[in-house]
Amino acid sequence: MKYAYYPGCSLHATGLEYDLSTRQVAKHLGIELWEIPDWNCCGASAAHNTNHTLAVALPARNLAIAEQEGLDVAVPCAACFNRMRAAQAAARNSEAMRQTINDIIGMDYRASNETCALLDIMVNRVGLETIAEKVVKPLTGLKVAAYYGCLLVRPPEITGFDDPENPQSMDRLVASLGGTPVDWPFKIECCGAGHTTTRPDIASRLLYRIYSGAAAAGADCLVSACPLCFLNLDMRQEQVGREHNASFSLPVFYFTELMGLAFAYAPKDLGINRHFVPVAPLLESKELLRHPVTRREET
Amino acid sequence: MVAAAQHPNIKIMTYAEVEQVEGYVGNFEVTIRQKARSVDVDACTGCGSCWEKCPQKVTSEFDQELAQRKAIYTPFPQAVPNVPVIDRSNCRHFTREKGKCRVCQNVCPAKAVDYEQQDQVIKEKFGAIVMATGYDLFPWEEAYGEYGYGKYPDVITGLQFERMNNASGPTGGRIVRPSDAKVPQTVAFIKCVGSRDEVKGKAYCSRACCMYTAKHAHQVLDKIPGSQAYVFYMDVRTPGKAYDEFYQKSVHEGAVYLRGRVSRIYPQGDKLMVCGEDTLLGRQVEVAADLVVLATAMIPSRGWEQIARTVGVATDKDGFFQEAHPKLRPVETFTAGVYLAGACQGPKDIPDTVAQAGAAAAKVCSLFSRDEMTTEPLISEVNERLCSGCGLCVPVCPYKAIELKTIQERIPGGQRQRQVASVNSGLCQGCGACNVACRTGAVTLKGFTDDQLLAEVDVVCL
Amino acid sequence: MRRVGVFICHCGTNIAANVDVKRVVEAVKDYPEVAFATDYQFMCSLPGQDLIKSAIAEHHLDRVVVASCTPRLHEPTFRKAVADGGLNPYLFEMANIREQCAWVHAGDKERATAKAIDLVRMAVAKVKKHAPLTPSSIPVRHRLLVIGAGIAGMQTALDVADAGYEVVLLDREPTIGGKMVMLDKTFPTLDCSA
Amino acid sequence: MELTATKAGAAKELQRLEKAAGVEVRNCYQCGKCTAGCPVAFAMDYSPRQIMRLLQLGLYDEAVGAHSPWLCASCITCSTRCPKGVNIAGVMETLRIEAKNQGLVPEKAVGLFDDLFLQSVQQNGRVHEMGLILRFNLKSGKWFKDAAFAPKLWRDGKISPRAEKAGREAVARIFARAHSQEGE
Repeated sequence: MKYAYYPGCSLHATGLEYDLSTRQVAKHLGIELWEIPDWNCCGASAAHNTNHTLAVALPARNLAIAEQEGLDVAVPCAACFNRMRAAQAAARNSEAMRQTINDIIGMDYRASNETCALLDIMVNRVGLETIAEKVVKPLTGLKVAAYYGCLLVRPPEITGFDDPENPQSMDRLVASLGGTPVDWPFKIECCGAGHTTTRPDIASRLLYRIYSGAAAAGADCLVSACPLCFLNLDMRQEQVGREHNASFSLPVFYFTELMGLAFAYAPKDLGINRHFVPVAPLLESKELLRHPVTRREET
Repeated sequence: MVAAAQHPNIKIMTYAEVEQVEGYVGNFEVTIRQKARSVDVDACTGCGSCWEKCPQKVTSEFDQELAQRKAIYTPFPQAVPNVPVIDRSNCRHFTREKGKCRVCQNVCPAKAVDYEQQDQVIKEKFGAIVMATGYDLFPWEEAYGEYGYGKYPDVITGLQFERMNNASGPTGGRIVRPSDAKVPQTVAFIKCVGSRDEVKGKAYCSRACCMYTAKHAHQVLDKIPGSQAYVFYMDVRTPGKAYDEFYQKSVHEGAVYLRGRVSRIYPQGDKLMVCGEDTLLGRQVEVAADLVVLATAMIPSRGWEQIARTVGVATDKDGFFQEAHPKLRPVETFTAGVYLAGACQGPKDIPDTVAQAGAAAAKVCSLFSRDEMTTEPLISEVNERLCSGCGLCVPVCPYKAIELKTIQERIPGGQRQRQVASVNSGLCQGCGACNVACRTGAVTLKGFTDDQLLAEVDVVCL
Repeated sequence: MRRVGVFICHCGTNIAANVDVKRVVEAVKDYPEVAFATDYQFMCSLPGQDLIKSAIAEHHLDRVVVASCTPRLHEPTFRKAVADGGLNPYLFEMANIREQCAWVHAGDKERATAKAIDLVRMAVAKVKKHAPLTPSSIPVRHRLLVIGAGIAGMQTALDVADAGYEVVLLDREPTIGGKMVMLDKTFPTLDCSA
Repeated sequence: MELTATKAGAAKELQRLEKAAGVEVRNCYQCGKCTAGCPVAFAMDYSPRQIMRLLQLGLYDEAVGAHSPWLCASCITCSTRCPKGVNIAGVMETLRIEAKNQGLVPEKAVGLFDDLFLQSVQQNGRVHEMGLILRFNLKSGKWFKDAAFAPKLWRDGKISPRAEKAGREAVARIFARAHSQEGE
């Protein structure tokens, strides 16, 4: 299994641990990730609010490069995934639009390859059975609130792989890792990541609802498939708690990190030690760190 | 119901389905399958010992899944006829270790239980047929994820709410939450679920919901002291005699009407949060409800496609049976002798249904008032000399009016038999489809012959 | 040699506002085998029908064309008028110059009129080829099948049964009553449903 | 009075918006489901439903000048749940672009962020997160916003003073051509 890999800007910066854990688990599952050389920013989230053509052309260039290699594209970031799927749909739905895109990027993009969310690839292409077989340290007793946010599932005609109102991919993945997904009502509510810099007051209110919802559902932690949501959920937890006279301690994970833990990689090799909300106490209390079958990175 | 059961001119056939309809107006021959009840109707006294003792519990369709029935059952106490049936797909006698369980047979004092009973297929003749197949509810659980896809037990349909209010229903007429049997203090009603929703449901208005929701709100306020009823609506449509007054009465009793479609329902503690907008105020609202009642769209009764095909009635884009003219012939169909009554023609409330049923009855009586009826002469005829007997016209006829018949023909040196098309003048509606299909020009439509049509063409083209 | 009578209807202003009715009359008056042509405000009215009947007698017409609305509305009316005038009712043809001209081409009187003239000429050409037709009759069995025994089916069955006819009331469920008997009180009177 | 006058003048703009956003504003029947589920409606001057209403009445200028399009989180809940299939998120997006083209930026911070974000992409081919935030803080006058997070991010290697650069020429070309395209 080989994919063109589009990490996107965040995975090379604030979403470092997503990149790290993605590469670890992909290798572990025998998936070859060919990072698109020279990839450019997909424009999320400013381009589509500024210029419609720019918003499809920026991601299309990356897709065109992958297409030349005959590869489907694996996209971990939900925002990048959404913009790239939108570009792919634009090119497929209108020949005129495809021509426009090609004129702008100076390449012949035919949209013959498929753009997939990394989560989709894991759950539906690799398959949960295969993943479950690789689990050596099941996440027993870990109650996880799967947080999907907006761009992984909406609009459904663009994103396509899961239900827009009650998505299940991550819940099922968590279950196949031995963890316990909790049913909670805020899994698709916006976390306001787009507003955290410009209108922190808005983001704070949205985050508060999500934290309270997860806590009320008895979750030990949150799991995310988006570096923007992740940073927002992880970095601002203490601050939002303060603003709302509450206190939250909900570690946030990337789903790839949970996979890596279940495959017995050391937290450090997955980047889990770099989170804002400390993770160690939870993992220790669930005895998920004790058994030293821990795998070291092989290279 | 009792009146119909006791009328000397009415013969009731329950647990029966129409399998085939042949013939034409005044002369239908209908094949009916009388499904095996597994109970001898004449012997049964309706005492009820069988279902009392039956060990197999099944979710009750009649109680809208709010209660259970047995595998041998009458749907409700006043059922007509008061004779149980065995639901063979759930009965232990039929499903497990074949023949072992015989509880009902053993306890029946009248020896009426008959496991060997078979379906009976009978043919009967009729002069007219009235379609009154009714409606079902839109399967909201499949479409509305934002309302929980049916996973919250305290989000129910209006029909479930009716069952709860009914004195012979699963709660004996008490309004309670299905999840914990507690009496709800705050009940939210959501209208237009599946109705007026092109994306997830149906574009049409289901017409009866505004009124029954007003009634439901009244029932909540009437039965539960200190309760609150919130009604989320898009428009209140009460254009009937004494209808708007009825709605206003609910408002005066304290029902709070909020104009806006609900975006989402989610659980918080043991409440259901109902998120809407009061569009009149322009403000988001959240109601913490104990029970949510959805006014789900009316859709054609399950199996509508099959019965429409069997009887030969046209359907509209939503599967409702098509009337011959929306204004001038509202209870007739395109098939002579077949009439429509009730919600099978379109969503309707009870007063409208009764009115339409009366209209259908009048049409039937007017047909039956004569011993013979004249038929329109503008129908197809076959020139047997030109007909090759290819049969192409048979399947294209939407009224099943053409069949092949064998004729004797004299040819040089003797006689021969061959097949030709034959038009049944009782069935033919003069639509002309056969004319178009006929390769040899043997079929013509009287009043629209090739000669006549070409004369028209010549005038404008030559 | 036929003798065709042509009658052009104004339908109040429904047709006349968008079709020059007088011009249509003028155009078809001298058409071969047209023996009589006129216009009238409401052909379907009683005086309108009388006009047809008297013209048949006066001008010895053997075919009639009415140019007015859709045949779904008034074809039976005019057939009856033709029959009352002494002709076989099928020696009649209708041209629909309301729906097909006045309404769809509203605002373009010139072309609507031209099209109306064409439609009337076509009807005349066709009616000349018409042959007398006679209806036949079929027996009627006085027995009704009602499929579905909910409120609609029960009510129909009762009404027809009360009129003295035999009715079979059929339902696929084990009982009659349909959805109706599931309900509690019914609006607007709040009486019970069973 | 006001309605008739505005409506006539706005027909062309409205058509352009409908085409760009792929909607027909008349399809909206004002049920409010968009607003009911909108996570940021509480902060808006006109709710999503009211924005649609302004457009239906031809009050185009009022819609373009509203804060709402700038506060829209692009979460697409409205479009996903709209019973009439109206792409309300697309309307918001298009209004924001239109407003920008007219030099209207009622939410200065949001406009500034968009600009700086795209500048960063245009210059480097990729977004330089640290540079973006620093510049944003400088220009918006909130110098120390989120500064408390910086040391840890730095220690974890998540921010770097050096911008990653890639495909700069290609991206520069895309920007140039896309702008000329939309300018037409």
